[in-house]
Amino acid sequence: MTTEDFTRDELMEVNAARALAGARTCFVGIGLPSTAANLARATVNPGLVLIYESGTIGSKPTRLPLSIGDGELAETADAVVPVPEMFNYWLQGGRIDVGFLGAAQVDRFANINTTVVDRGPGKPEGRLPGAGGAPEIASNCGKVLMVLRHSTRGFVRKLDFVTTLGHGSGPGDRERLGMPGAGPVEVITDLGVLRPDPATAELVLSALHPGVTVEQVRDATGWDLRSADTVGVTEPPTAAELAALRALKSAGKEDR
Amino acid sequence: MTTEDFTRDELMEVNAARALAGARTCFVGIGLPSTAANLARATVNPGLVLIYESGTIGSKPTRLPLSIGDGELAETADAVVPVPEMFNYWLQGGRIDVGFLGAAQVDRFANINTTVVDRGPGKPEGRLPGAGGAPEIASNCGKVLMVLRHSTRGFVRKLDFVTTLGHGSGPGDRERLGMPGAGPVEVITDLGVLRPDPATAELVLSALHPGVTVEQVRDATGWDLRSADTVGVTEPPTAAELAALRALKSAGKEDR
Amino acid sequence: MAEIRSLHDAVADLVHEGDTVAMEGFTHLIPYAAAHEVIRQGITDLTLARMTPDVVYDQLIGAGLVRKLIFSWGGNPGVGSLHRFRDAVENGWPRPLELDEHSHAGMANRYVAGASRLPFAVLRGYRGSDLATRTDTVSSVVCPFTGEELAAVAALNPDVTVVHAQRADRQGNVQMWGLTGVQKEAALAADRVLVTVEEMVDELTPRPGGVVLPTWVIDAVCVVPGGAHPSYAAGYTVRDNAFYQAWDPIARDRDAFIQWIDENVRTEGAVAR
Amino acid sequence: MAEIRSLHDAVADLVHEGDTVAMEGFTHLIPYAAAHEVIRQGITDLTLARMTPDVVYDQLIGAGLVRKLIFSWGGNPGVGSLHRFRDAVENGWPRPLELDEHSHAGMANRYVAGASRLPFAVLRGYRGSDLATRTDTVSSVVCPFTGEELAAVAALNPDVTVVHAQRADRQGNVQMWGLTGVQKEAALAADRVLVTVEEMVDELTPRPGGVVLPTWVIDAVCVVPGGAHPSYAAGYTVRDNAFYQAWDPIARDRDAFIQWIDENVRTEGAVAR
Repeated sequence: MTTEDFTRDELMEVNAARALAGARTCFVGIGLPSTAANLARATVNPGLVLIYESGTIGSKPTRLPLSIGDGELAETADAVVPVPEMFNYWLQGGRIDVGFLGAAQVDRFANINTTVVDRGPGKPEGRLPGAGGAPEIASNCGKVLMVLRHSTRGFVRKLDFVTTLGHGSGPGDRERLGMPGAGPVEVITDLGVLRPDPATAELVLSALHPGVTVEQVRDATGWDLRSADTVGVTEPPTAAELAALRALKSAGKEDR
Repeated sequence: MTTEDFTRDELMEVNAARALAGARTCFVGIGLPSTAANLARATVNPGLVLIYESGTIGSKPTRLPLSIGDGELAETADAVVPVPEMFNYWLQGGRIDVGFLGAAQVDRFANINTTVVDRGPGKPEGRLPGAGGAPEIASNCGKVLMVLRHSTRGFVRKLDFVTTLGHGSGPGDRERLGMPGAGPVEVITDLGVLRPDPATAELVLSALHPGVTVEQVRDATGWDLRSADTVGVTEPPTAAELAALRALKSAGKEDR
Repeated sequence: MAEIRSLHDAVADLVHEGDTVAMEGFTHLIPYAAAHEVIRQGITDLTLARMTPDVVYDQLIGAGLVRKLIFSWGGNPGVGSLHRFRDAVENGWPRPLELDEHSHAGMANRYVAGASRLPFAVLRGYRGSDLATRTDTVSSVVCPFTGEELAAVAALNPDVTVVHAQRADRQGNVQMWGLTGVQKEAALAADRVLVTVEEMVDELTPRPGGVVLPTWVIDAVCVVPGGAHPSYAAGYTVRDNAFYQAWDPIARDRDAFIQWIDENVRTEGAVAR
Repeated sequence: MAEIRSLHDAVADLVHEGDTVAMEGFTHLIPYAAAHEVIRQGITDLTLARMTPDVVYDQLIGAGLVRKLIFSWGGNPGVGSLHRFRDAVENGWPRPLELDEHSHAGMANRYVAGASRLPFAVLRGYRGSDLATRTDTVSSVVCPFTGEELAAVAALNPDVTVVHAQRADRQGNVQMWGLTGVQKEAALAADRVLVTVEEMVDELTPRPGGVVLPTWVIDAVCVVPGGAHPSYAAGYTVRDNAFYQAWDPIARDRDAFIQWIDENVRTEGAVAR
């Protein structure tokens, strides 16, 4: 199989799904995280328990939900709980292995902005959707995965607003703030995979997707991105992964 | 109908039920309060919404429950909610008109002890069941009714322990403590009815059951019980009230 | 006790100019019909509260009725931005929009405190976030047992909460099921409660996942079949995802938006309700 | 993930000497069989927690296994006192019993805090009551928004929570319905969770009022039909009110109690389980 056979987005989605291998429970953000989590259920982790902030535990949708409150998420769930219970007993209760988040802006310590962007002098702040569940997902899940497309607009030197703390300003910040989870452990993009350097907590390039160069990633990153000691190359998507991904997406399009 | 036709307990129960005329919702303690509340539904207040601390809202039992968690309470309810929700959203939420309580000891300000009794020097405290829902029922319901048999053991000069505040040490105490409800407005016994004097908040004799004398009540009260300006006599139970009460009680006995 | 009323009369009586209004619903059971009635009646200067303001709040904001929004995530889920919301925040069109912005966990707990008639709720939240710098409804408390500092959020008690549900009985008891989100809390936190339902039935037979709101915590019930469209009522309607996608180009353009509202909401008996 | 195990093995592995154990149930779904297994195995020095300790705790206390009770109402509902509980508190027989005593509202919120992994919960409670003078798990906090002083109760996080439920599937997902009390909170507050069920089924079809505990929050599921007797499991068994009334004279007398426990609990395969 050659690179012509799949898109950059598919590389991102397949690798995001793979990152869920071995997880028991995943708190799923809508959009790319939901695509990844549903693909994981169809491939590397059929038993993965999907948890949506709308209150569903153990959703098993057959197509990609458009919203976190689509009917199929509730109909196929093991349990549906009130939203306050979801945030208090299940998320804050520390019961969820992985939080899977998207982001508008990420900085080198995997802090996230989804609130406002600075559009320059004299211009009003650009408005983003807001925090949603992210601040407490990032704090309370065992670990956090992130998925977003690589660009200098998204990977910025300095956030315009810290909506959700990743690693703060480096090692020890999460502990100081009493955040129980390990925080972001992987950022999967359409170019490759970044992971925090264990010594500095700074995101470094740790794998490239097939056909992508280090320079391409550095050019798409707003800070001076360093590379890990070893930069691997992700495995190309298998035919089964691609088939599953495309089936999920086409099933999701029927009524849109 | 003459006094030979009913017992003192029935006088108490019928008058306790009558006290619920006009109420919309009642938080029902087990025992005598439950008898009264169910009798009220069968007589003066068919639409009365019975709420039990086990989580049932709008129970319509056909027989007297032995416990606050009998199956029929849930099966006939409009809604069953988790116990924390019951106490937080419904009771503390200020949604309940009347709290109906029993008591082991009551003092002149309608404070309640259901925790421990002093059995004299050298003897261990006598153990009572404990608070249950009473402290917050008495604080948060619109008003409180109490029902218990009249004796100097129950109506005491000084409580051995204040489990549940009624009117504290007099007017203003509830307000000072920020208690939203009006507190105890009536204590119905097998001898008559006590109500707090509006000026002092002290319980005074305001009605006698037919055939009972003021002296009898004073003798059965541990403090120097005063009488209201006018002491009435309660209406004798009607045939319909007695029939409903006895039907409820015999229906409740089938499986005991 | 709930009165069974026309939507027009219930909205006119229960939703007042300047009110704080919560129209809750987590994708499911969003009370569009009631919101459109608010637009038709031109009830203005509203503070709107909702965890996930979506297209229905975009419409109210674009219609110029909203002075403040209390929320935690404002978008058209799976589609993109709320353009009327953005236009109001970024450009003050048609009027400036004040924001009180939280996380979902914080908003959910604000409603819990409201329903519990407590002045605040406690959570382990907002840590390391700038959110608390832009609101006066997040503070902190110290645990008297452990000394841990935790976030405190102020109770949210709307003047009126509006929800849509599947059905009601003739006494006005309301039953909903499926994703019931934060609706119970939003209703119990409010001073007044207005419920639109798909259907009126003689008896509310128990349903899996069913939540019942007794008539005595509700002010008005209005029978409005399809009243959640383009949101949905599980068991009655399905989500009109195509509408949510079609909304994007309409909302991007001020004139297209005004025309849509005029034709579909302000015109009595309009198709889109 | 829950393992499907024998009651003997599950109790032996999950309930340890000195543990804080919550066996919850509000009249309904009280885990008698599991408690009797604790008595048979002689697991001692327990701190027992429960809002409404009733006959099952009377039995554990009388059997000398309990050093402390955390509770809010201890009686035989509709019948009278718990005589073994009283004998332990008043006379120290068979051993002294330490008490941590609350109101129902306080206990319920202690479990809520436990399930939420918060160190405390807030309520408007205990006002004017002497209760707070006898416990170190009630304190106060001041609302940072209004200045109101409110009660704070310490989180209750049992080492192990034991509940009975109607059924489980083969993966160990558990479903209960009817009065579900504070069982979800007690289970989610605990480090370990043991569930006895009436029945194992292939699939947990949704039920009105159903509460599901996913297998991944449970340690062991044991199939014990009738395991709530003399309490009941709605849809399977009815409450044996006669037993509760018959218990009163048994529990009044130390010898009668010992004989009852020996014959009905300590004897393997005894009738009353």
